[in-house]
Amino acid sequence: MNFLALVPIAFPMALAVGMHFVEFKNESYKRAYLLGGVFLNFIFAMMVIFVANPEMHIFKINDFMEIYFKVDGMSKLFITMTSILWIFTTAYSFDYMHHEGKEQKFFTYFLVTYGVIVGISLAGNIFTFYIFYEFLTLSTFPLVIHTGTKEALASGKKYLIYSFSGATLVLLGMILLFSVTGTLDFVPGGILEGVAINNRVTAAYVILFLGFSVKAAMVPFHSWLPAAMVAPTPVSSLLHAVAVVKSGIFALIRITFYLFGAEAVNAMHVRGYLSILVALTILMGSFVALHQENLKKRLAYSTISQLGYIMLGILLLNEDGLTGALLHLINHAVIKITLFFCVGIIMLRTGYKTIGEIRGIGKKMPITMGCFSIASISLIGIPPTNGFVSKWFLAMGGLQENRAIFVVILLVSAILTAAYLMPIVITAFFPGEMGKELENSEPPLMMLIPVVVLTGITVAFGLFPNFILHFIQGISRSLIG
Amino acid sequence: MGHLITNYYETGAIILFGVGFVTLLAHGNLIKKIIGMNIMDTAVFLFFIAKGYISGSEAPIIRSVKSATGYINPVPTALMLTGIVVAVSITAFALALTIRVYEKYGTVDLNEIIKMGGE
Amino acid sequence: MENIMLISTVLIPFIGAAAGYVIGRRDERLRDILNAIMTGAVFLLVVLLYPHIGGNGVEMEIPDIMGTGLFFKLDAFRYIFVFITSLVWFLTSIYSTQYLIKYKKRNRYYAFFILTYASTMGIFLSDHMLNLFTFFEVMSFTSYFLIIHDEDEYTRDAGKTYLTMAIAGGMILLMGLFLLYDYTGTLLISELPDAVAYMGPIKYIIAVLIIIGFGVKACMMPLHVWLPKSYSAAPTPATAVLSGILAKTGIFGIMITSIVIFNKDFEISRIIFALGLANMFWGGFLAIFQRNIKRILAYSSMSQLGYILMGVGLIGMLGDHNNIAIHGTLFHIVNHAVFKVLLFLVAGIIYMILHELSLNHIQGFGKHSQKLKMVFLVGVLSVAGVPGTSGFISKNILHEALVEARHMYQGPVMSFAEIIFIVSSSFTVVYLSKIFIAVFMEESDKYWGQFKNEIQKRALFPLVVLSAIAIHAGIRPGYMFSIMEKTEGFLGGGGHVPHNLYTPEVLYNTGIIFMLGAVIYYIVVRKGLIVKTEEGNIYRNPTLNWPDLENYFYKPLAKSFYWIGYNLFKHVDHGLVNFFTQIGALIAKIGDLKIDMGRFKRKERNKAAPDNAGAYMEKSGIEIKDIVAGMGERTTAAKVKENYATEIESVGQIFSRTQLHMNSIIYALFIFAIILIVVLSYLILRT
Amino acid sequence: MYNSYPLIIILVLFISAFAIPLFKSIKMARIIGISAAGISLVLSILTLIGVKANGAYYFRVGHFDAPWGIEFHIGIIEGLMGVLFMTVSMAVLWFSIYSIDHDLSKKKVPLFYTLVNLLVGSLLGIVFSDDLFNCFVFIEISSIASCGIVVVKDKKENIKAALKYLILSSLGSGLVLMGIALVYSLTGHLNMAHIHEALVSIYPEHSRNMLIAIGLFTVGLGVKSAMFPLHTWLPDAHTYAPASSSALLSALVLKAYVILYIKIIHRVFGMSIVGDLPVLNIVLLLGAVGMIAGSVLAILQKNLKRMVAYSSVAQMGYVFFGIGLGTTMGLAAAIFQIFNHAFTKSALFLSAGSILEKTGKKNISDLKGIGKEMPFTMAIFTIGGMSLVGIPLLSGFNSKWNFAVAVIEAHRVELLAVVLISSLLNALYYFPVIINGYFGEESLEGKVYRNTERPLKELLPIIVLVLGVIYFGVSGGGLLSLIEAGIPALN
Repeated sequence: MNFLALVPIAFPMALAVGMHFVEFKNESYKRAYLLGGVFLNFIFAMMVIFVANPEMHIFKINDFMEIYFKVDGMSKLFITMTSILWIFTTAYSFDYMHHEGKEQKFFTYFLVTYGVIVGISLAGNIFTFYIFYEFLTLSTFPLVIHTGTKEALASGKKYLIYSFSGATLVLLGMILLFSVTGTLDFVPGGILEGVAINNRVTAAYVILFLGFSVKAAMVPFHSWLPAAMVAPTPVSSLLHAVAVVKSGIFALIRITFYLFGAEAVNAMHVRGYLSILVALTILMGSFVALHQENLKKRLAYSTISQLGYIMLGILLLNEDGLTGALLHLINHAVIKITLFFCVGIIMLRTGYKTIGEIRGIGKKMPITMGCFSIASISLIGIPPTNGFVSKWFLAMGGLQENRAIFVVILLVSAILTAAYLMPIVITAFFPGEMGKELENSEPPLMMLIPVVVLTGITVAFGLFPNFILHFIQGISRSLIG
Repeated sequence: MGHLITNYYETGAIILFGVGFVTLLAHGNLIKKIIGMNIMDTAVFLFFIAKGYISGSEAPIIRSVKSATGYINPVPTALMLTGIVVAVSITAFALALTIRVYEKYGTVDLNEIIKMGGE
Repeated sequence: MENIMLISTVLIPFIGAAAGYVIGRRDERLRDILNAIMTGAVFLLVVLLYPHIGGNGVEMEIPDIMGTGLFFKLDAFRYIFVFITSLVWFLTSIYSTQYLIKYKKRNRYYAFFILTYASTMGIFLSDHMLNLFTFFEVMSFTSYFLIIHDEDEYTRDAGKTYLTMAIAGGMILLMGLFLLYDYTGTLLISELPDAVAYMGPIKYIIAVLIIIGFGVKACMMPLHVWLPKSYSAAPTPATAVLSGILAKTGIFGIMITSIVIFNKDFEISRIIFALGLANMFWGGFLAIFQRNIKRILAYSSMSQLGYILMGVGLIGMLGDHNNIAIHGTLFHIVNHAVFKVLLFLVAGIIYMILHELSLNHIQGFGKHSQKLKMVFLVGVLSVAGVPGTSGFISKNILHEALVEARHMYQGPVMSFAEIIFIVSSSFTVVYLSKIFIAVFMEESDKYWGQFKNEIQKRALFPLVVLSAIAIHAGIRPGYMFSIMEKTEGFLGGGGHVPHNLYTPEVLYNTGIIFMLGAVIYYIVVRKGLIVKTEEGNIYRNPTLNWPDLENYFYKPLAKSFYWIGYNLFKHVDHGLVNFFTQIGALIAKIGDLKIDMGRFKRKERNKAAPDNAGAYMEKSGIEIKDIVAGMGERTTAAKVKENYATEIESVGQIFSRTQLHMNSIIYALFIFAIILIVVLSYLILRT
Repeated sequence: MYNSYPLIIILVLFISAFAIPLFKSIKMARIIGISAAGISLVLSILTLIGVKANGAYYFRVGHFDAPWGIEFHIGIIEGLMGVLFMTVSMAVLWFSIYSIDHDLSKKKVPLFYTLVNLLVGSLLGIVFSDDLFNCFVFIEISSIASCGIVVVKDKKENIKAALKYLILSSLGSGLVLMGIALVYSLTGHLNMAHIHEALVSIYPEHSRNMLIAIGLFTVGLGVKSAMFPLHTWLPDAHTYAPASSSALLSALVLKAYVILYIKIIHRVFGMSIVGDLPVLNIVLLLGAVGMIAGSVLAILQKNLKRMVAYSSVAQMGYVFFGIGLGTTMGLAAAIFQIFNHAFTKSALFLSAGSILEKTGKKNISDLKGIGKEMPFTMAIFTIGGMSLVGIPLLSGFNSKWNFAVAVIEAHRVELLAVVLISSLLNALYYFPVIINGYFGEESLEGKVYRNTERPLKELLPIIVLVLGVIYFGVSGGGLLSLIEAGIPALN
């Protein structure tokens, strides 16, 4: 069953090829094809998780280059998260993209990206990871420039430049690491056993960290993310709140805990410098988000800030910190995708893009804006939503490291989060005298259901986090001490 | 300095090479450039053959049986024959191209050609 | 059974809020009835739970909720809060049905009104700080919807202030909880006192953070800025619960923190005591100047909360003799809820009829409506502390506690505190007289009792109930004391409590307060604030122009924080991009740099120009007519020469020309030669 | 059995070359040219198999033994080069069947095939021969032939480019000859193995002479294989030549001289001498500078083929970089890069040439939306470009990886930056073409899907090359270990 891992990777790509060449007679056939395909792949992915051999050596080019898949806790977590969100996004995209146009192209690359993401989550060594990481850039690029305007192309260019610069750094780091260890497999606790922590190892870590942090939108490598918001909303939501940036985060977790190991990283004395960057990321994202008029841009900067939380959790190198980071990885994905979906609905139904324009929209779209409000509250970190749970663990992690300053940063950022999200809710629901009469109301059911279900998840994870929490704590316990 | 005079073949070859190279560099006229090239080639031939020359020996044409030491080294000479052939063919090719250049551009002066826009 | 009853007190409102919303979309009447029945049922449940509160009370735990589980506990201490909450909510729900008839979006209002109820109950029942915090935050958000209900500029502004402070306070509280958990490893209120006992000085930081967090809700100075705005912005039933109950959540939190968790730490108590005094004085002082009736009541609330805070402080300061402070504080908590709700509801009735709250407009309104006058009078007297009302009891117990503290800690500070207490109490008399005299005593041509019929029984019923409680508790405080005695175990009280307050000494004190109040009323209000005009008396409010904390401190602070942050991080945001753009711009600039090529070539040109004038003419773009025009003065060649002498080329052009040249055979050969020479000389020189 | 195949290959190619003009018809020219190449391909594969099994060997050409007569030295590297050269030239010849008519007048087509066979034969001669002077002769033949395949297209740019190429390359061969003369004067030998023995014994007295000789070889062969600042002839020649010629020129011609250079460094002088001299530093420096500068110059280009040509400069920089490291791994990486570049660049030139041929547009800015018109050609170009950018699973990535490993093994970690910056720069000029080609939406308007696309059959040769690119990407380890096995035989 060695090749089972390839099924959920290859199947979406095969679907994409089908999507590219087949002309569907009927809109509903296409929907059935896509939704069925994505769902089927979700089942395949689950099969790989639960049935397949946990280690799958596909083929080996040389010592360094080996295609190797592995199923472990992290991959289970990531693959489940992305697969479920993918289903929602697919459902959401139908109506949205119908309006946006060029559906065929969109769904083709959308499916390819799905396969690539599954590959990323299953990769068993950093080389395999790197391959899919590069493919991720390439497969999402057409989605970023989907509208084909000058602005979109410029953003796409920015995206490519940043991504490839990052990937180049990653390659450099990989080479350096390989020159020390001779292996690049992901092993819990790291592969540095018996290797002295010298400058080269440190350099390898820093370079790998910086390289992957480009996708994770760390300051100063973040500016592709707001620019990429010109993409259609499903793309922004799934790719730039979930898949792409999260794969960067996922990579950071992989390198920190599976290549170098917490102990080694701790011994390197570079965490301080990296956490300065991360702290800057958190604060910068929040402050600049305050200044954005465009809703999607605001959310983009918010993403930057929230990703900073996760990176902080990783850098804390303790159990609670990592638990918080992993929880936030999932929670932020759910929350942010909800927010983006809501904004997308607004853009679709009214064409409004800025805060000034959406005055009073809550009256016409109470469900959408209600979900937006709940997701906002969750992002701020107000209980009983999932955002609070992850923040709790992050803060605990920060305090365990005796870094109360991080906790203060978290809370200041939370206040700022409130400052940039609540005005949206307030203007939407309480327009005051200047409310306009809007004609459009709630979107089609196909778009609304994902939003509502995701909001439900937001609250459910906040109220009953234990199921997922125990799983995550299991992972972090196995990685740290 | 003494070496320069004792090894006057080599010195001559180097001087010739220099002359050829300067001709090649300094003149815009294609024909002159080709002449420069030829001079350089000649310098190399001179150098090579001089390396095979043993002072006081004869050309390796066997008229009477002598010990091999009586003759100069025949290999360089033979090689240079080949070299000359090659050089000539290159020159011929270059000249042919020059003619085509003249047909297309109406001049063989490279400076003029540059002024025409080069491309 | 008790457990189910306990959880029901929270769950029923939560479900009821949703059910009410759904039903309310169809039938508003049905929803109103449902709300009344539901709040009534909860009240009934609370009453039925009374027998179980003895000893440790009722405890229950639901695991897994929010990761830690849900811990509820109902003991005598909590019962006081829970009881008053369920009572007030029941009454205001009934009241709301009439008050809100003319309002829009009633459905939303009720949903959030009941949600706030549920979360408030949750706060008072929680036995785990995390649960408490959760309900606290939920309450902050749901009550926001109540404040902003009118959606006009004023309420939006008030709502903004409220929300900002609530979130910021919540985050500070959270920070405190983080630290607390980090140092103790538990957040169960019942386990915390033991865990905290061995903590170092860090506990003061934690306590300050937590108390700030709760202090926002308890409108502790200087965090009170949201209070006057929000109270006057919200619809009256909402204001009533905000003032009567929601402020108590803050008090509850502070009490739990300072008394239970930190075990009556002296330093913390002292701070709370001082802040209580400040609140008491400043709230009363500002209340005197207001002319909006809701605003007066709002500042009055601030002042009364000051009494309570002072009491909380005294509980910690009195050590073994603190029973007196416990009784006073808890009694005042109940009292304040009763009479302040009563007063607000009356104010609401006035607003309901006139849509006006300013004393200048409603002067004399109540002269002829006797029922209203009566209930309002009960409220006023109770707040002022006239013997025979509940306010008299609670205030004087507090005063006794203060006296006790003065005995315990001799010194000018405590004497000063007592003076402030007395002055503040007289302020209470002043501002209440101001309202009562203005609304119910003054003559007015506009009002002759024409609105009598607009006041319905539904609205009046709660008022009557509340005033009955106020008087009953004043005359027979015994059953109140009996509940409070049960809290002594939880709060760790001790010492004697004087149950009979109708002593000459106390009455003498009360007399002084009223005398002082009358004097101040006469001097300040009558002489200072009232301007007599032809149309009657007009009240002035000089405080409108006074610098206030919000506009002169918090807002500039927040703005500068934002401004600095944004301007700092703006550069971080674009740093990398700007860096490269600047480089690009620099290169472009160099490319555009104009260089006078003529200068380098002049010599050559001078020779060439006359011959090739035509060719150059073409290049330098000189029109023939220019030349013709210039003919008379100079020769063509000379002009061309001059023109050509300043031939200007940009670096970019030079660069592209160079590139073209580099591509030519000549340059290729030169490069070849240079490389040859460099390589050979390098090789030879290096060895 | 296989011993004589290298000679037979060269003879077959030469004889076929001169046989072609005897027949006037284009068809015959094609049949002869391609069948000769086919035979050579088979023979070279057989040679490689033999060498792999039995190790390197010397083959005596004519009747005299080594010091006097000419010998071929065939090791694994030479065998591999033989296969590489024949495969690429086979693919190019195959492609030329469909495309060369477009560029050339009918008369010139047979001439083209003559020149190609002559060129490939002489290049293989350079690779195989163990005799320096013999190499020189082959160099001159290849110079003329390669100028010939540029100028075979009768445009004035071609003539100028060819002239430039001719002058510079004959200068280069002049220097090589001078170097040979110096070496000969020192040792009295022309056979590489013998020269080496003699040089080792006289090295201490004559180190300066050797320095000059090696400097002359470096510059002379540097010109011919477009070492960075000496590349000036390359862009013109590669840009204006017909697509097939460009592919051959960049894929093979440059490589043969590099192989000769490697042989001179390793076989003639030997690392024991070269290691003492600072010459490899120069090669390393120029290689590194070339990697960056070539890419930067490529970014500045507007013409597609010219851009690809400048990219060759950068890619040759890698090769010199590998040689300059002076380690076995560096050399192996350089040779691997020769393979990578030969396949990739020929695919790129052929696809770029197809685009130029079918649309007549040579500027990148005009090529927006070409991905719709010519999806398959563009796909091939994309794969080629991505290989050079260093996307994993394509040969370019492996090549870069090898360089990185070599750099680390040589303890010059700082040079990693050069490798990576260069690959990043590659991305900067290949991606815009690809992006504009596929996603330049506004210019996709009015384009008809596949309206100018070549039939798939005509693209087959390029697809073969691209498959090579992918093959070396996916299983590059085998080739690399083969190369590593062959390197000891060079010394």
